[in-house]
Amino acid sequence: MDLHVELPRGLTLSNPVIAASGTFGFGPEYSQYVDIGALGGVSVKGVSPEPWTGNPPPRVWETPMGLLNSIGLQNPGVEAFIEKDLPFLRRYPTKVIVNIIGHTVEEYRQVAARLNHLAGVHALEVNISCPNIKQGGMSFGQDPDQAFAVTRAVRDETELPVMVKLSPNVTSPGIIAQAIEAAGADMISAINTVLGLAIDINLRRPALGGITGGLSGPAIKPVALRIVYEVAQQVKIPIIGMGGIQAPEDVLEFLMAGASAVMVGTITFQHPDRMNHIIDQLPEVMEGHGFSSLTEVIGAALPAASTPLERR
Amino acid sequence: MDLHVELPRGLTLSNPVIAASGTFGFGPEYSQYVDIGALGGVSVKGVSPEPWTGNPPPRVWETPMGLLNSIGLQNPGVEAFIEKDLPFLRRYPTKVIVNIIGHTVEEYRQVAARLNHLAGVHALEVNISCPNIKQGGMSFGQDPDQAFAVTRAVRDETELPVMVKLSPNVTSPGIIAQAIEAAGADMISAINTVLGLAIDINLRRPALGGITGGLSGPAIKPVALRIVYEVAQQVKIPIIGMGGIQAPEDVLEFLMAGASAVMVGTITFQHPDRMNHIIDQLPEVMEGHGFSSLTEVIGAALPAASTPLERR
Amino acid sequence: MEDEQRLRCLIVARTLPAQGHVELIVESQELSRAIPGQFAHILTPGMLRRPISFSRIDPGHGLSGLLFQVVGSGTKWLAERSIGEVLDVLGPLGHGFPAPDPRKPWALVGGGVGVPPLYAAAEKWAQTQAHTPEVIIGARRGVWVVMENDFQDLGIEPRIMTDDGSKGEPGNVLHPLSLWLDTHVQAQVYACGPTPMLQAVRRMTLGRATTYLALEQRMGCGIGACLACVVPTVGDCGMYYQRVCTEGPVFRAEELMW
Amino acid sequence: MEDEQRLRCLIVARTLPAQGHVELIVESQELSRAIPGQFAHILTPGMLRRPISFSRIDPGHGLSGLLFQVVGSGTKWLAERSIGEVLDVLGPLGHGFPAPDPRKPWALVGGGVGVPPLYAAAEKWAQTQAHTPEVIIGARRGVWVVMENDFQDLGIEPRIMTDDGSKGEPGNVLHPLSLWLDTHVQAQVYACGPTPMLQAVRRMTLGRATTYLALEQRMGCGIGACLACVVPTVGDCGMYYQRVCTEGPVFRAEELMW
Ligand SMILES: Cc1cc2nc3c(=O)[nH]c(=O)nc-3n(C[C@H](O)[C@H](O)[C@H](O)COP(=O)(O)OP(=O)(O)OC[C@H]3O[C@@H](n4cnc5c(N)ncnc54)[C@H](O)[C@@H]3O)c2cc1C
Ligand SMILES: Cc1cc2nc3c(=O)[nH]c(=O)nc-3n(C[C@H](O)[C@H](O)[C@H](O)COP(=O)(O)OP(=O)(O)OC[C@H]3O[C@@H](n4cnc5c(N)ncnc54)[C@H](O)[C@@H]3O)c2cc1C
Ligand SMILES: Cc1cc2nc3c(=O)[nH]c(=O)nc-3n(C[C@H](O)[C@H](O)[C@H](O)COP(=O)(O)O)c2cc1C
Ligand SMILES: Cc1cc2nc3c(=O)[nH]c(=O)nc-3n(C[C@H](O)[C@H](O)[C@H](O)COP(=O)(O)O)c2cc1C
Ligand code: FES
Ligand code: FES
Repeated sequence: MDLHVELPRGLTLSNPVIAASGTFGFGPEYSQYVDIGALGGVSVKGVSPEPWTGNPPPRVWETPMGLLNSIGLQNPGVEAFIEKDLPFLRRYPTKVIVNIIGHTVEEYRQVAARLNHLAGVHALEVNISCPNIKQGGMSFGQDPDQAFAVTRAVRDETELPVMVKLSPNVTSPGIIAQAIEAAGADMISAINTVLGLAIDINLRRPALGGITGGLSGPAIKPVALRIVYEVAQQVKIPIIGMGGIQAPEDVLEFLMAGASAVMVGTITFQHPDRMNHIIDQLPEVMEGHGFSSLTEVIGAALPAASTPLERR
Repeated sequence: MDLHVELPRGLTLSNPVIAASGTFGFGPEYSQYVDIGALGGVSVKGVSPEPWTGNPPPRVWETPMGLLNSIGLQNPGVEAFIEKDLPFLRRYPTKVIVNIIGHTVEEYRQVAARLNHLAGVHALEVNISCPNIKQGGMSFGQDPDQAFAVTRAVRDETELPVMVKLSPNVTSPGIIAQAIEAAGADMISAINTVLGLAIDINLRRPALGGITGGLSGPAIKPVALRIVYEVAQQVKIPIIGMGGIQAPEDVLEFLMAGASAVMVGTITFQHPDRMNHIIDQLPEVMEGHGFSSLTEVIGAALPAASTPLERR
Repeated sequence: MEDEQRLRCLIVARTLPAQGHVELIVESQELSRAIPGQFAHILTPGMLRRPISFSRIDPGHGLSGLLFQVVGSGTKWLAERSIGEVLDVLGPLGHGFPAPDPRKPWALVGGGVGVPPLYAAAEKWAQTQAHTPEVIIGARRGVWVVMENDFQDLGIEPRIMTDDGSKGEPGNVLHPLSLWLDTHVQAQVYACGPTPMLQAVRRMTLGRATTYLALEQRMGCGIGACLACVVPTVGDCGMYYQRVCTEGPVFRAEELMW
Repeated sequence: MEDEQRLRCLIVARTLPAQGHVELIVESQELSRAIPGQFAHILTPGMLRRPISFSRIDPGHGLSGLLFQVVGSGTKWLAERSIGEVLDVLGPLGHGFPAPDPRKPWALVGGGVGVPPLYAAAEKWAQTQAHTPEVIIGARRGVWVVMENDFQDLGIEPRIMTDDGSKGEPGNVLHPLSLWLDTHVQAQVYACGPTPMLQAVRRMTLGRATTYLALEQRMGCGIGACLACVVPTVGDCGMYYQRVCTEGPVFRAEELMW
């Protein structure tokens, strides 16, 4: 079965399964365990113009079917990424999506500009869940005006396909998504982690060094599906869905809810090769449910009024 | 160990474990399985001035360590509750909290007025997650002004202790909580269910008859703890924490995060007697962690600046 | 806790009645007092318990049967249980079938895993009946037909209908039911199976027979508290949702607004 | 997949080395090539794998040991595994201890379940040393002391310190370490145990010995991708977080900013 996915600006994936940002490092780390060339794409860990230190440990905490993390976007900066990791990734026949971050609109603009026209970079994913230092820590993704500003700044600096990543921690994700679409994004990726906290009852303090953290993993799948399903009816640009995917059946859920492709994060920690298995099993599972192409699946659970064709 | 909890307006619980609203019916249903008299309290299923039909089935769907529900607040109305169920509950030495709902501010006012001065009703819990028919379905709990209006209307009608239940589906729960406090609520209960959705891939449609539903169970515990921990630092009134509690250790997490008591919901479906077991085991688990009273536990994980004393 | 109704039931036998189907026989005095059509709410590793009807009920020996098809995580886990293990069960729950009128003709119409509660009914009441009951069993595939031998042991030859025609006659249960109704007045029909089948049985029998349908619905608590398991029924003022776990699983066909 | 490094390891032995502790011996050529201080990242039913150091390494027979204390859900599950079952393991992961300089005095300081990787080091390198290494074992309770016999079998008599004084001498590992340092120059210290103990060992030995510490930190991936498992270290321009799973678990004491 043909699993190709055609996305805006000529971004073509060999299949709809992309490694999510932050759980797959910059590429080399998992290369012993994962067939990178067989992935639809790889979204690397968020990169900023300058290196970021990240949050104090502990940085992860297990929760029921979930994972809290407060990495704090530690990264070596865009120059180190270009020198050290990009040449490695270029060797693989997969699409490289660079997840970009900044503390100000200007920083997003800088890193987007630096990555434009670089061989081996196929798309940008704008992570707007970073704390906005100008607005006292609230993230860019929690306010439609700021989401618009960041998206527009990146759009102005690049011809690459741009996807912007939604925060689930808002009253109305659709309003943020519409601002992102209006600002010229080609796609939306959804969702980033859900704000959470755990208490270490032995230490009598919050478990994470960063106090609160982001919840990921199967626990959040219903939240992610709700947002994909709603946003798919509120914007026309394609959606890359994620949150808790463990199996090909989960991929079908996201596609039926309106996503055109998916990303897989936390489960990779448990089963490094799970993404490859999902890709291998997808055709059989689709056939088992009576589908013969991805386009039949995409949006199949949306109300009749919003068919996938209208949305593209 | 003394497990009594003193809450505002003379509401004293024999222990901090309350049956959550909607998972315990109106009292009689679980009476064969649960020692109702041993519970700190019982919050009954939401009641409205008139009977509500509720949503089309299916109304529940299992998710990883979670449960999606879209009951749609089906209930026989406040008169049926008073006639049929209240006399039953009055027989038990537990505190009866009536969870109240309405489609308009006026409906909340009506049901609050009807329940004032009724023997056997010890407190009201205002569920502001109901769809606000005047505002096109967005819930009262998602807007601080509306949360204020509902709380004030109920406050005006009753001398009973009033707690208002926070929705987690907002950008800033603290702002809603402050509006509730300013309107005169005695307590806050947190959290209600997290908006979610599942797809039935066999039927190729959303799994729930009501399309979206509320996510509960262990999956949401980190979200609930985050909101309790944040809100505990933003309001001075006591908080009743809930979301995913399965064991006495979970109760400690909520208390350390700043809750003064807790509610237990979804796990009751699996283990009807779990609430009783939690209450029985709580003293031993507290001692095992070096505590000799509940006041030592409450707020133990909060930053030093906001001790429980300051908060009460 | 006036009455501890959460039971620990020992598994004393385990059989494979059809491809992908398992029957467990459990020991419990309380469960063996069940009425056919009632169900057990069984703890599995998922968030929710799983409702399974009783396939046979033997109060004399304190035994009852749970026959299920493996369709997902919970039934997979149940299928892996062995003799000597213990199940955590709430039950018997709900309202089962009423005893049939002994003088009137009686048909039992089961689809797939809807057959077990009908066998339990036949086992309990067939010998009270003036005439041998008509049993019509439907299944999608021949290899999924269950309890044929059990009916035969009661002296009843069930009529088997399969979608793929690989066993019995090709087709569904409706055609033989319709023929039977044509030749029987004051008929009583008990049916259990997939919702579309029950809806068709309801339409076909309305006004022609006294019909009881044992329904399935996604459940939360299983004991009436959560209002998850509802079906639309005829109320005093229009549609009114009733609970499958409490007012059901067995409803009279006329009650339903389907 | 240039090299499949996700291993299925057969459990070939299981012992109970102390109250609430289990040691599993697993069969795997790859794991048995581990360097002491490296770890196995083991699949358990939770969301994350569990990191456990190698307690012994026998490349000749392709065996290695995993000795752990039962502290939570994952170690409880591991403790319930039996001979003949198979573990899903990533490893060996991280950087282990360097070989000690044979001419210089060597002390191994372990607290609680920090002892196993030090035993693995002693097993591998003790016979290369000019002098018998000094082994100091600390535990909170006497019944939690592990691997004393194993060291004795190597001809080393470990010094045992327990908080409750119920075994060996009362007190912690710092006092005997301090005495030993007083009488040994150019000392090499290898330590593993709870963070407060390692911090104290670091402070005590800074400038007086070449010290390697094997650290613990909450992990996600275990292979360097997620940046969860960091510790603050001395960087070119101030503090710099390094990964316990990749640059560690073994760090030189001077590297850490603790
Ligand atoms: C009153 C009643 C009696 C039943 N009797 C039998 C029986 O005798 N034999 C038998 O094989 N099956 C019976 N069923 C259906 C049986 O409950 C489901 O097949 C079973 O719950 C599936 O669980 P699972 O974990 O394997 O599937 P999953 O799909 O993994 O289950 C996920 C969730 O959906 C629920 N669910 C899935 N299918 C159904 C269904 N058809 N009806 C209700 N809930 C469902 C599960 O209980 C669980 O909560 C009965 C259902 C009801 C309501
Ligand atoms: C490099 C390394 C080597 C280790 N070697 C050993 C060993 O040889 N023997 C031994 O008994 N223990 C060892 N530990 C500690 C061991 O990993 C934990 O005791 C174990 O993960 C606890 O899992 P649990 O599910 O039983 O506990 P839970 O508390 O239920 O675990 C919850 C989560 O916290 C993590 N966690 C809990 N305690 C620790 C800890 N101390 N360090 C890191 N993560 C933790 C778990 O991995 C899991 O992700 C080592 C840790 C590291 C980092
Ligand atoms: C440890 C960790 C680090 C993450 N880092 C990033 C990041 O740098 N940028 C980003 O956009 N998302 C990041 N995410 C979010 C994931 O890309 C993804 O949105 C989320 O984990 C939900 O998917 P999952 O449930 O499959 O993990 C991170 C997630 C985890 C668990
Ligand atoms: C089936 C179901 C019905 C519920 N009905 C109500 C309700 O009527 N009123 C209300 O305030 N909360 C209701 N809730 C929310 C619970 O009271 C509680 O806030 C939530 O389930 C989180 O707690 P838990 O994880 O322990 O279940 C309901 C929850 C469930 C699962
Ligand atoms: S399952 Fe809860 S009321 Fe029926
Ligand atoms: S655990 Fe992921 S980088 Fe170390």
